[in-house]
Parts: sequence; structure tokens; C-alpha cells
Amino acid sequence: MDYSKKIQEIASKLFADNKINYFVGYKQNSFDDSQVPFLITDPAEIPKLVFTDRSVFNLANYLKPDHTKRKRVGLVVKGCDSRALNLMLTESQVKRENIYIIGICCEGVLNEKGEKAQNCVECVMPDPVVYDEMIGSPTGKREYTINADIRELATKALEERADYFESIFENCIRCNACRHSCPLCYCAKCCIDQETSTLYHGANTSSGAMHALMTWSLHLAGRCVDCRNCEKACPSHLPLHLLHKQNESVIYENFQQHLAGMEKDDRGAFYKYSLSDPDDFIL
Amino acid sequence: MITLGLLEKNTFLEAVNKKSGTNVLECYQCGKCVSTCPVSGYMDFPPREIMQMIKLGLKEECYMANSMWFCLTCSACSGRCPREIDVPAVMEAIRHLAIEENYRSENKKVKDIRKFHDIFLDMIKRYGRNYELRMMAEFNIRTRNLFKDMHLAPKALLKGKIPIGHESTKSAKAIQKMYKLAEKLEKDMK
Amino acid sequence: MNKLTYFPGCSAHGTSEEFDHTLKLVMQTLDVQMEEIPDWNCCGATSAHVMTENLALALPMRNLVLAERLENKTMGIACASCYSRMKGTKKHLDENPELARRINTTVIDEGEYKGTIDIKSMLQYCYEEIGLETIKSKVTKSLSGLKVACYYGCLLTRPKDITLFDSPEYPMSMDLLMEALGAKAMEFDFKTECCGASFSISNTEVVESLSGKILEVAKESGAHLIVVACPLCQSNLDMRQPDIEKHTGRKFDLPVMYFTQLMALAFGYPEKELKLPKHIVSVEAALKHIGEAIPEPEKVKKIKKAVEAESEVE
Amino acid sequence: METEVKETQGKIFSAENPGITAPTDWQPVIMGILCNWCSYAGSDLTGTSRIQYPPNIRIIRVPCSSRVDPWFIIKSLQTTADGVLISGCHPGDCHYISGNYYARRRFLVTKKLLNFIGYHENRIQFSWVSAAEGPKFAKVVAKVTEDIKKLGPLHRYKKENF
Amino acid sequence: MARVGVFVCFCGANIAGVIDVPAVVQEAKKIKEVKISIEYKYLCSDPGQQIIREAIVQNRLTSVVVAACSPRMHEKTFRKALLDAGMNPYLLEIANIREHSSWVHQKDKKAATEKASDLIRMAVAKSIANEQLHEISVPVTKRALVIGGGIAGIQAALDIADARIPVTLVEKSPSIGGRMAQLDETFPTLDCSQCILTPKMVDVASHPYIELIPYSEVIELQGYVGNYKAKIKKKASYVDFSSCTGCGACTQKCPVKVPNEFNMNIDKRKAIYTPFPQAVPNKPVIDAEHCTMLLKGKCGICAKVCEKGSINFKMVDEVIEREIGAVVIATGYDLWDPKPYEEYGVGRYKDIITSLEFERMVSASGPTNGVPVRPSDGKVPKNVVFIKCIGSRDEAKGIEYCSKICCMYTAKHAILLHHKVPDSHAYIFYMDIRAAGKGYEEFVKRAQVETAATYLRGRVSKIYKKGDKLMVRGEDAQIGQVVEVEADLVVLATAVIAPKDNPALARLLGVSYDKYGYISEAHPKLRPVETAKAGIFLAGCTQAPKDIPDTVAQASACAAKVCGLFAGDTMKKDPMISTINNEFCSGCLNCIKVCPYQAIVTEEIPLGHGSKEIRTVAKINEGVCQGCGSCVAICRSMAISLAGFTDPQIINEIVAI
Repeated sequence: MDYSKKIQEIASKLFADNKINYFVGYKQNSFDDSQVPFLITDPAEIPKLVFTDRSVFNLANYLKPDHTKRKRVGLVVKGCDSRALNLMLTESQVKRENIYIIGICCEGVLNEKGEKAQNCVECVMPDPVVYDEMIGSPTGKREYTINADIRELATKALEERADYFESIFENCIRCNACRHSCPLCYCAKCCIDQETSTLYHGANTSSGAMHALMTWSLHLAGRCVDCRNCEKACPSHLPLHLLHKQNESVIYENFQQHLAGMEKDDRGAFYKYSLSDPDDFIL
Repeated sequence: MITLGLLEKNTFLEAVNKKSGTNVLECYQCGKCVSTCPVSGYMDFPPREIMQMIKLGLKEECYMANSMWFCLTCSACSGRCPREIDVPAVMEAIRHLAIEENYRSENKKVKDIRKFHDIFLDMIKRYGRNYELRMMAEFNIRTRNLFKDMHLAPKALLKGKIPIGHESTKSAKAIQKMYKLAEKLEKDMK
Repeated sequence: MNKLTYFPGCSAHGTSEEFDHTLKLVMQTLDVQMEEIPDWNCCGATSAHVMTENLALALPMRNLVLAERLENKTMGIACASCYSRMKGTKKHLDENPELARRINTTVIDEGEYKGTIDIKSMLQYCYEEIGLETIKSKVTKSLSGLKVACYYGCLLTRPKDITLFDSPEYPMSMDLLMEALGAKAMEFDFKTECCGASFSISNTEVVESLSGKILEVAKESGAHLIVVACPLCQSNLDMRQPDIEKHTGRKFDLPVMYFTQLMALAFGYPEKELKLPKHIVSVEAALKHIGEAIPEPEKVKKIKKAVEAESEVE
Repeated sequence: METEVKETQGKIFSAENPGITAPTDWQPVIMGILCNWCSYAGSDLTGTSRIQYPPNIRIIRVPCSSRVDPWFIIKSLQTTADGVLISGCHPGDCHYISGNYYARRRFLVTKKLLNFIGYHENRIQFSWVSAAEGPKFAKVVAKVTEDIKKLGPLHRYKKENF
Repeated sequence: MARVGVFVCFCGANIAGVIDVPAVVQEAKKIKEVKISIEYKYLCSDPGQQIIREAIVQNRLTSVVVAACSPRMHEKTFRKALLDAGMNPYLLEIANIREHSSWVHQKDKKAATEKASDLIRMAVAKSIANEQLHEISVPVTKRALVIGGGIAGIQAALDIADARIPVTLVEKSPSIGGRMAQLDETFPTLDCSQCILTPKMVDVASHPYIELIPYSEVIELQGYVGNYKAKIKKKASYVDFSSCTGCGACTQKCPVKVPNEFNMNIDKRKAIYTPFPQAVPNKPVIDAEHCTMLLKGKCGICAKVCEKGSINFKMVDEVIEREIGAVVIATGYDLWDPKPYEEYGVGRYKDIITSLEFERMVSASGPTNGVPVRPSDGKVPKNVVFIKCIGSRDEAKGIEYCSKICCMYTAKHAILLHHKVPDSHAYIFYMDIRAAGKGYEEFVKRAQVETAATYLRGRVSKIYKKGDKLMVRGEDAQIGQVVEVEADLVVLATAVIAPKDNPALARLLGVSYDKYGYISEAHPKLRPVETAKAGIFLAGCTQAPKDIPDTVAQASACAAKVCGLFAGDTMKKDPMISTINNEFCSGCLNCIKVCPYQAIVTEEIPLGHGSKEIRTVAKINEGVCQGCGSCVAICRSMAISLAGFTDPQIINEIVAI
């Protein structure tokens, strides 16, 4: 999967036609074979644009906050990224007419070990769901499988799970990188930072982290698209996907197989309901 | 008179519902099935009454009735039922339950019908296919009514309506094996 | 050339040989190649599902498995009863894959059940796949003048969720087919009433009563003959007619023909190909009506006149 | 009708608190969050009918079960409560038309998530109690209390007091 | 620093019999914000309230906690006490120590006392976060919009207008009158429908407070309770109503004939027509779909014969606006099309008709001058079979519910048939006879005894033709036999269904509707004439099938609701509603999606201080918000708070014990 040339061509044309002010893509890192997000305003930099299976980050993140309301942006998205974009569109965070979306039919990206990343192995939608131009050939929606880690954890004893998660929360340093890297965490002021709300428990403790991360994951429940920007950003290397994938699997199994952002105008799972939602857990 | 006690658990209703895949409780006794059914006049209890009997848990009365044996499974009733109850499936469920629980009606017609089905299945077992003249003859022998339909026979034979020779599938053996396996499966499923 | 897997059913090689025969002729004219399922077996008819659950599924499944091996898209079934059994079984199996897997073990020697074949009755096949226009184009001898009552029986259009074909109460496909051949299809209310088929042998009293009613209404409609698409209907209405006449004291004299016989006739095959002598109730008199002009009933004339008169006043 | 719960005897072992045993006179605290129109009215009816239930529940009134933010549950479990009971109108009965349907979705996900990170599922319970179901409210409270007594006190994530 | 007063009530022995009140009072004193903690026998009594009032003033309390019975009992009483003491009444919190403690833990006094203390701690903690709230007042425009001019709309409009409140009555068709105008006589009294309806129709036309806009539709509604703005489309009638005298010359001369929908298409009307002789307004309109002048530009006879020159072929649709404060929906009902009953030969047999067709036939002013005839040959029928529940109670072919009125009107039809054709006989196939209502059972008895109609209990399974008769086959469950009736005419009591435009109308008005298309009421028992949207009410069959008495009663109830709403110049509203903090709102607008009342709208605000650029945020419409808190809990950025149940208040409660 190397679409660098193609993307460069498109970017040049977009700048030439004065369709965009910015272009957001990927650039080769100077010190290793990883890539970093790359924002271009000057067409001269176009040759630096690349796209390979190392293009891991979700660039939709760079559309917040509100950039597109003033500037026109060209953007490269993979399947999962485009789902996030779909939600940002439903939630009126970007102006559709101000973005030019280059959708990649993704073949999966690599993790730092050079293997195919777990979320790509379990990917339900490798093709872009919203785009102006598509690169590659679509392979269609895939069957949803419950995340392997979740399945494994579910078999463990309760106390074992409790210990495991407590150790995760203990290692959280409350840097909020997860939040900043998430394209759907665009709030004007995050609830965790609001002094007036008693939600924030400032101490850097496992219970404070637990509260913050749980609230965060519940705010993303039914919205998270499993791009794992948060996990890549986490300096403590916490397996943050566990919380999201757990919620996703519960939502998928119970709420009409809902998967975030798969369709145009999809709302997060908590902003709609069905009369046939499960009721058996309620006394 | 039937005395109705506290129907704590209507196991009969549950069994019928499970087997038929339909909910008898949905029946609201409109009787459309009865006037639709071409053979309701021959039944001890027409379908509407059978439904109510199931609801009341009158198991034996249902088993001993001829109704389910008379059902032609023409599906006219279920097609018109305003509550979309699959009446033939209910009849079939009672029939199967009655067979499973070894209830045998002494009604002559029911016996005839059962005998016919037995012979028919036996015929397929032997030849893989049905052979009408033999079927008729065997039925008449087994029901001790040798001369039934005999007046039809010469005319039918003469006109070539009912052929004399008969054929069977090459692999009647496969069919016999299937019978055995199906029987076993039936037992396993219980 | 269209290819079609064909399941004749037991009676095609017995009582309804004329159906089987004319069907083959008609399909030849319509350029359809019929491949009979090799070594097919009885579908189990009513008896199997009356008595046992698994066998009622296993018998049709064997045929389905054999049919899948032929790799045609569609299977055509002559007999309405077989059609209903096979299609019903397929639906049941497709909805319960676990059950399908279990039943499959009884016929595993023949192969694995995939559920890929599309099942159609021969009437349905003519109506949906071939189309009335094509059929019309093959007519060389119009049947105009012949008034027919189309009798579908219970299983061709019912239950609706299984057959997925035409109306279960007042189907029109065969009527339209007959009109395409030039005949006049009469308004007939008992199109889908049951003739008592499965009691044909075991409970003749019921059959006579039910078939009698059908004959009565068909006669009422003014038809010269009854057209059917099912061997059981044919034999009940035809073979039992003399008995019914004897018991009710009414003379019907209504021949009962397969729609394929009339198609063959319209397609120009000679009468001897129709195997007419096999009919208990003679067909000859009825077929003489072909070519007659059908006069407009008095009532219609009157109404028409009245309507014209009214419009003149306005 | 009187509902009484027997004192739990002996040591209590809690799955979430391995190795920690509770004193025998320990009583759990259950945070009950009830919607104003059905469940709160139902709990009032329990009172006016003098139906007895264990005294462990502390009731908070909210207008609708949809007002309940999942972090109320988390906060309760982290601070004062050993278990949470949230109760609203039966589906279709919501005073605000559809509030309880939204709530139901959040509750399921929250319950599963908390269970996933190590809380016993019986610590987070939900019920539909209508304004007429006084006896049901007592039964629900008795059941929830009983369940949580079996689980013992909750210590995890409570290391520092707020 | 907060200064809280705690007042614990004995409630006689109700509380004090179980709870150690003095101990609770002492315990409360330990809370640092509590400045005064006292007990009294009956706080709800006048002296009890006096104690609270004095304590508030003396201790300069900032909030008050009353530990007593349920807030659902005496919250209003104690709020008033606070108000009387010059304090904002919303600074009150109640600890429910009676229903939630003393009454339910009678055997465990110690635990009950501890629990009472805890409940007081929670109430104190919550009260500290209480804010001063003020009742919201919303101005109202005193004009009502009534949609639909059937009996429901007519009655509602007249009742509202009689209270001297202006009403705009919008009717889709050229005349008001609705379904009731089509009826002959009405059950259970058999008074002539026209005789009782026409005077009301005339009243509507002449009422000084009613603006009648016929041949028009509501196409837009904006705003909120008391302050709606409606757009109404007046369809082009091609007749200038102001000059037309309704002489009828045009309709006589018009050469184009069209099936007459008022008479259920039994006869014909012209392309320029008044729907029926007593129409209000009695002015003709041109049916643009059939008029040859409008279609092909030829003819124009009507214009030639009109002495007043009222015909204007160039007329176009016109949209007018009205400011209104309340809406009454009264769109009535439609009848179900019985085509799916193929087994009856519906559509094939002319002599199977619907009950409304029968109704038009037996109407003295109807197309057959009051005599039922067979559509096939025009003969007067002798044996008439009536079949009930056509489409009703039939989930396979029609709808699940009971249409409520068919049992009664079928009994009426049997009686009317007997009146019009004395030597006839009525057979009625029914499943149940539902005759609950004043005089209804007696009326059915009249049909059964005086008219000697034969009631057969069963659903008809088949109708087939025999000669020129229709054979109707069904079971009579009472004798357990299948019966066949030789009928000359079959009348199907077709189900009442919601008008097909109802969902579209509901969407544009912003009210909810059920799966059948009926408009949903706010509460099935306690608020049956209100929709969930404040200021929009419903009357008649637009909600569910109803007979005339129920419809009229509901219409009058609507009028009472509208008059109540308009009683003052402003409306008072509970202040416990949501508010949005613009600073935190990120504009995801999910709150709009979950709000059951459409109480949230968007607002554009400057991006920053003095910025020219704008951003979109959500805004609560105070007039509409009912305070459920759904939006609060889903707002991730916590920009929304619900007065009286804010996050700090609830969290304070949680952490208090």
C-alpha cells in the first residue's frame, strides 16, 4: 500500500485549483521509518507527502477545533478515520463543503513491531465511508468480531480483572494526551477541567484516573471508531482501547449492531434508542 | 362439565407453542378458521375450539379428538387468520404430541387416515417413490374394505389413468438408511 | 436456451402422465431444457409431516441436495403438493441452519445441503420466468371461444410466506396465461378452495363433498372446463366426478385439464399428444367450443345502452 | 407484607477486596437514585403502606432516570456507597415520554463497563418501579441489600477519602 | 459561608414513634454549615411554619432543610413559608424521613434514626448548592389556531371564540363539516346529523371571533407555547369568495363530471362545485385537476355564466401568516381501504360496499335519495349482511386496535335499513359487541329486538357469487356451525384509521405520533387532550377512534385548556428547567436530538469577545423546556445544567454521608 504519488498529485491539483488552504497528510519521520502528521500550506512541500502502511494517525483530529469553518482543508482519511469524520459532521464540528476528503481503501497499517495492527486485523470498515475522492479499491464491510483482548479478559476472574485495571489506572499520569489526540474529544472545555463540576478529582491517584478515564470512555461510548490515536499518544502506554472496545462490543451486541459513524448522519449510540433495547438486566 | 382449577403451569400449551412455533394464546376466537376450513364439519372440535381447549390445558380431549387427523394442511385458515396463527402447525403439533405420547383414537376414520399414512411411508421406504395402485390396494386390504373404489379401478386402469407397472428409485437403500437415521435423530432430539 | 432442473413427482409417472408429457412438449416449444433430477425420491407428501418431523424434512432434503448437484439456478416442480413440501422444507431449513445441519446427516451420502436452489412451480415458471408475451408469441391455434375456470388448489399460492407467488385468495396468473392462449377465464370464486387432496384414498367422503362444491361453483361460472396445475386436484376432480354426480344428483360434465395440455394445444400439437383418453370425464365436447364467438350477455348490453342514454341527456 | 433481611453472620469475603474481611456488624450503604414521577412516588407508597425494607438505602430524587449521568454511579462507588440502585418508570411510562429509553442504554453500557474493570455486577443495579409498585420497591431494595451484603464492603478506589 | 437551618418534624408519632428526633437534631447541629437545628410536633401546621419563618429571619439563613414527610406532600407548603419570610422559596430542601425512614423501618429504630440523620446530611449538602430561582413568565399571543373543521374543530373553535378569544380555523376542503356532515342519523338517539351540525357550521361562519379559512393547509409552525407563528397556504379556489353569491349557476352549467367524494363516489359532481348543499362557506371552488379550462385552456363556461364575474382562472395559491398562542389539532379520520380482503372479493363484486357508502345511500340528501340500492343493478336489497371489524382487530390485514364506533354504527345501519326498506333483513357478523356508553347497549338491544337484526358471532371467511346473490360464509360460534347467508348487499364496517397526512402534520408541528399515525397525547390518562408540546392540544379522532359525544367533549376540553393558557397576559412556569452555558457548549447539538419536547434550538454567538466570526451553540427555549434533564446527562462538556438538580447539588448529596 503506497499511495504517496497519487496523494501528491491530488494535493497539487487542489492547490492549483485553489480549492484548499491547507492540506493534511503524512510525512516521513527523519529518524526512523515511522511517519508523522504533516500540515501543508505551501504547495512546494507537496513532494514530502507520503502514504504507506506506516500512516497510522487519524488526521481527522486536525480538523478540530473549528478549523474548517474558516479555512478549506484537504485531508487524507482511512476507513476508521472517515467514520470519525462522519460523526464530526453529524455533530456539526466540521463544515462538509470546506473539506476535501481523500478516502483511502485501507489495507491495514502496522504497529511499532511492524506487524499488522490489532485494530486493523479486527477492522470492520477498511473503506472510507465519506469522501470526495477514493484511492484503492473498496473491499466492503467486514464482519464484526469482539476484540481478542476483551474476550480474554472476560474469562478472567473478577478480582484479577480488578487488579489489572487498578494497575492501569495507577500508571496514568493524567497528561490528557489521550483526550487531545482524539478527534471526537473536541469539547470547548472538557468536563474534567471544569472547576465548577465536582467531577474532577485532581489528585494523581488510581481512583482519580479511574474516574477520569471511565467518564472519558463513556463519553466516547457509541462514538469511538477504534482509530487508537489515544493509545499511540499515551506516554504510559496504557491499553486504552480496552475500555472503548468493551463499550463498543456491548453496544454492538445490544443496540441493533450499532457501530459508530458507519452511516451518514449516524448519531452516537447514546443519542437514540430503540423500544426493543434489552430490558432483562433491569429489576 | 369440566372443572377448571388453578392453571399454574399449562404444560400442554407450552408444548404446543414450542412445537408449532406459534402462540396459541393469540387466538381471540373469531371463528374465521372454522368457516374457512373445508373439513371443519367433520371434526369433533373445529380449530377455534381446539385453540380454546389448548388454552384450558385439556390435553387428553385434544389428543383423542379427530380434528388434527382431519386437517388437510391446506393453510387456508392461517392465510386468513387475523392474528396470523399458524393453525396447521398447531394441528401438526398436537398430532405429533399425540403420537409421541401414544394416544390412539378409536375413531374409524382416524384409524383409516393413520393407516393410510403408515402405508404411504412404508411404500416410500420400500421403493423410494409412491405407486398409486399398490397404495390403493394395500390400503383396502389393511382397512378390510376390499371393494372400496373398486368400481373406479377398471375404468381407471382401462383409460391408463393408473398405470399397472411401477418403478422405484435406484437407491432405495439410501432411503432406507435415511429412515433409520431420521428415526435415530428423532430419539436423540428427545 | 434456458436450463431448468425438473422434479416430476411420483404422480407424473403415474396418474398424471399427461401432465408430464405435455409439460415436456410445451417446454420444448418454449426453448427450455429440462433436466430431471436423477434418482429423485418421493417428497413425503402429507403423510411424512403428519406422522414424523425429521423424515418430513429428510425426504425433500435428499431431493434438494441432488438438485443442487445439477447446478441450475432454478428447479421447476410439476406437482403442487411436492412444490409445497420442497419449498416449505427449504424455508424451514434455511431459517434453522442448526436443524439443517442435523437433518443433513441423514442424507450425507448424497452430499452437503447448501440451500442455493430457487424452487418454482411450473405455473410460476411459465408466468414469471418465461412471461406471457413469449407464450403468446408461440400460440399458433388460439383457444378463443373456450371458457375455462382456473383452479389453483391450496398449495400453489399458499401459505403466502412460503410460495411467494400470486395472491393466496384470488390468484390471476393462470387466468392470464389462459387469456394469453386465447381462452376466456371465467370469474371463479373457488380458485383456491381445497379439494381434499390428501384424503383422496383414505377419506373419500370428504373429498367428494369438497370437490363437489368446487365443481358446482365452476359450473355456475359458465366454464366449459376446469384448468388445473396439480395432479392431485386433477385426479380428485376428474376421477371422482362420476361418484360426485351420483351422490349429488347433479350433472356436471366438466372435464379437468392441465394448463400444459391447453398450452400444447394452443402451440399447435395434435390432440393425440394430449393423451385425452386418459380423462375420465370426456374432453371432446368441451374442446369443440374452440373457435366459437362469445356473445355479449344481455345484461351488459342493457347497462351499456343505459349508460349511453344517460350521457346523451347531460 | 414485611420484608426483613437477616443479619449476615460471620466473615464476609469480597471479590473486589481480596483478603479484606468485614466486621460482622458492617452495614452496606446503597445509593438510591429515583425518578420523581414513578419510583420516588413508588417509594413513598411503600412508606404509606408501611411495607418494611432494610434501612441501608439513601435516596436521591431526580426528575427522570435520564437525568442520571453515569458518573453519579462512579462517584457514589468511589465515595460513600457500596452499591447503587437506580430506578425509573417502566418503559413506555416515562413522564417525559422517552427519558428512560435513553437512560436504559447508558445503564447497560455503564454496568457492563464497571463490571469489566472489576466491580461485581450486583453492585450496580437498576429497576423499573412505578408509582403503584410500593411492594415492588421494598422487594427490590431487599434484594439489592441482600446482594451487596453478600459482596461485603467496597474498598477499591476508596483509598483516599474525598 | 452557608447558613443552614434544619427543622425536624415529629409528625405526631409518625416520625417520633420510630426515630429519636432529639438525637437527630443534635446530630444535625454537628454539621458545620448548620446554624440552627430544631424540632417541632407538626411543622406543616401554622405554628410550625411560624417557627421556620422566625428562624430564617433571626439566623439570616441561606437555605432551609425540613426533615419531615415526602416532598411530594408538603414541598409547596414549606416553599410558601420561605417566601413569606422573604426568602427565595427554592432554597428549601426536604429530607423525607417519614416515607423513607420511620414508616419503613419501624422495627429497627436505631437504623431508622441513623438513616434520618444521613438523609438530613444529604439535604443540607444539597441545599448549600441551591440557587435562587424565579418563576419564568412567558408572554402569550391570545389567538388559537384550530386545524380541521369537522365537529371537533367546530366545537373547539366555537367554545374558544365564545370566551372572546380569536380563533383561526383552517379547513383542508372547501367546506367545514367533516365526516359528520356525511352521516345520516347518529347513534344512539337517531337524530339527524345535518340538523344538529348545520347550525354549528353557520355559527362558525358568523362568529365575530372566528376567522374561517377554508380550502387551506398549515404548512409551517415556528415558536413555542404562547408564541407560535403559523404559515397557512390558501389553495387557489379560482373563485373570488368576496363577490361570489353562491347562486350556483356555474355548477349547473359546468360540463365536466367528476366522481363525488362527498358521496363516496356513488354519483358525480362538477369540476366547479360546492361539496354539499349546506356547505359553509357556501361558495364553489374549481377542481384544478379536472377543469378543462385550467387543464387545456378551453371552456370557461362558468366564467361566462357568472353574473358577478367572480371566476378568476389566474388565481394562485397564497401563503398567509398568523401569530398564535395555541394550536388545536382536529384532523379527524380516514377509513381503511378493505382491498386486502381478497377472500371477500372486495373490488370484484360491486355489491360489497363500505359502511360510509351505505351511510350516504340511506341519507335523505344522498345520491340515492335515502334508499339503499345494489350498485350492480340498482335493485333495492332485501337481505343485507353487515360485517364488522373489517381491518380493525386484524393485525394480519389491517390494524390491531378496535375502531370503537363500528359496533354502534352497524346497529344503527341495521335500524336504518329497516326504516328505509321495511321488508328487508339485516344479518350482522360480529366478534364482540362493544356498546359501552350512555344509551348504547339499549340501542344495540333496539337493533336486536325491534329491528330483529340477526347477530351471528364469527368472522366471515369467504364471500362468493351465486347467481346475482352473494354467498357470505362464516361461523356462528353460538351454535358451533358454519352458516352461509344469501345476501343482496354486503356492507363492510371498515376500520377507522388516522388521516394519511397526520405524520407529516405532526412533524411540522413538532408533536409525536404513534405507529398508526395518530397524534400522541402527553399522558394517556392524566393529560389526554394535550400533546407533549406545550400549547398544542388535540381533539377528536386525530388522537384515536372516537364517537361524536367523546369528540365534542374532548373539543370542549381543548377549549378549556386554551382558555386557561390565555387567562393571563403571561404564563407562569416552574423554573426547574435546563440552561446552557455558552462558554462550554461545543455545539455538537446532540441535546437537540434527545430532547423530547424540541425545547432546544440553535443560536449563533460570536466566536470570541468582539469577534466577527460566529459559532453555533444550543439554546434552551424556556417556554418549552419541561425540566427532565435528558440533555444534561448526555452533554459531555457539561454545558447544560438543570436548575434544582444541578451536578453540584447531586454530588453534594452523594458525598454527604
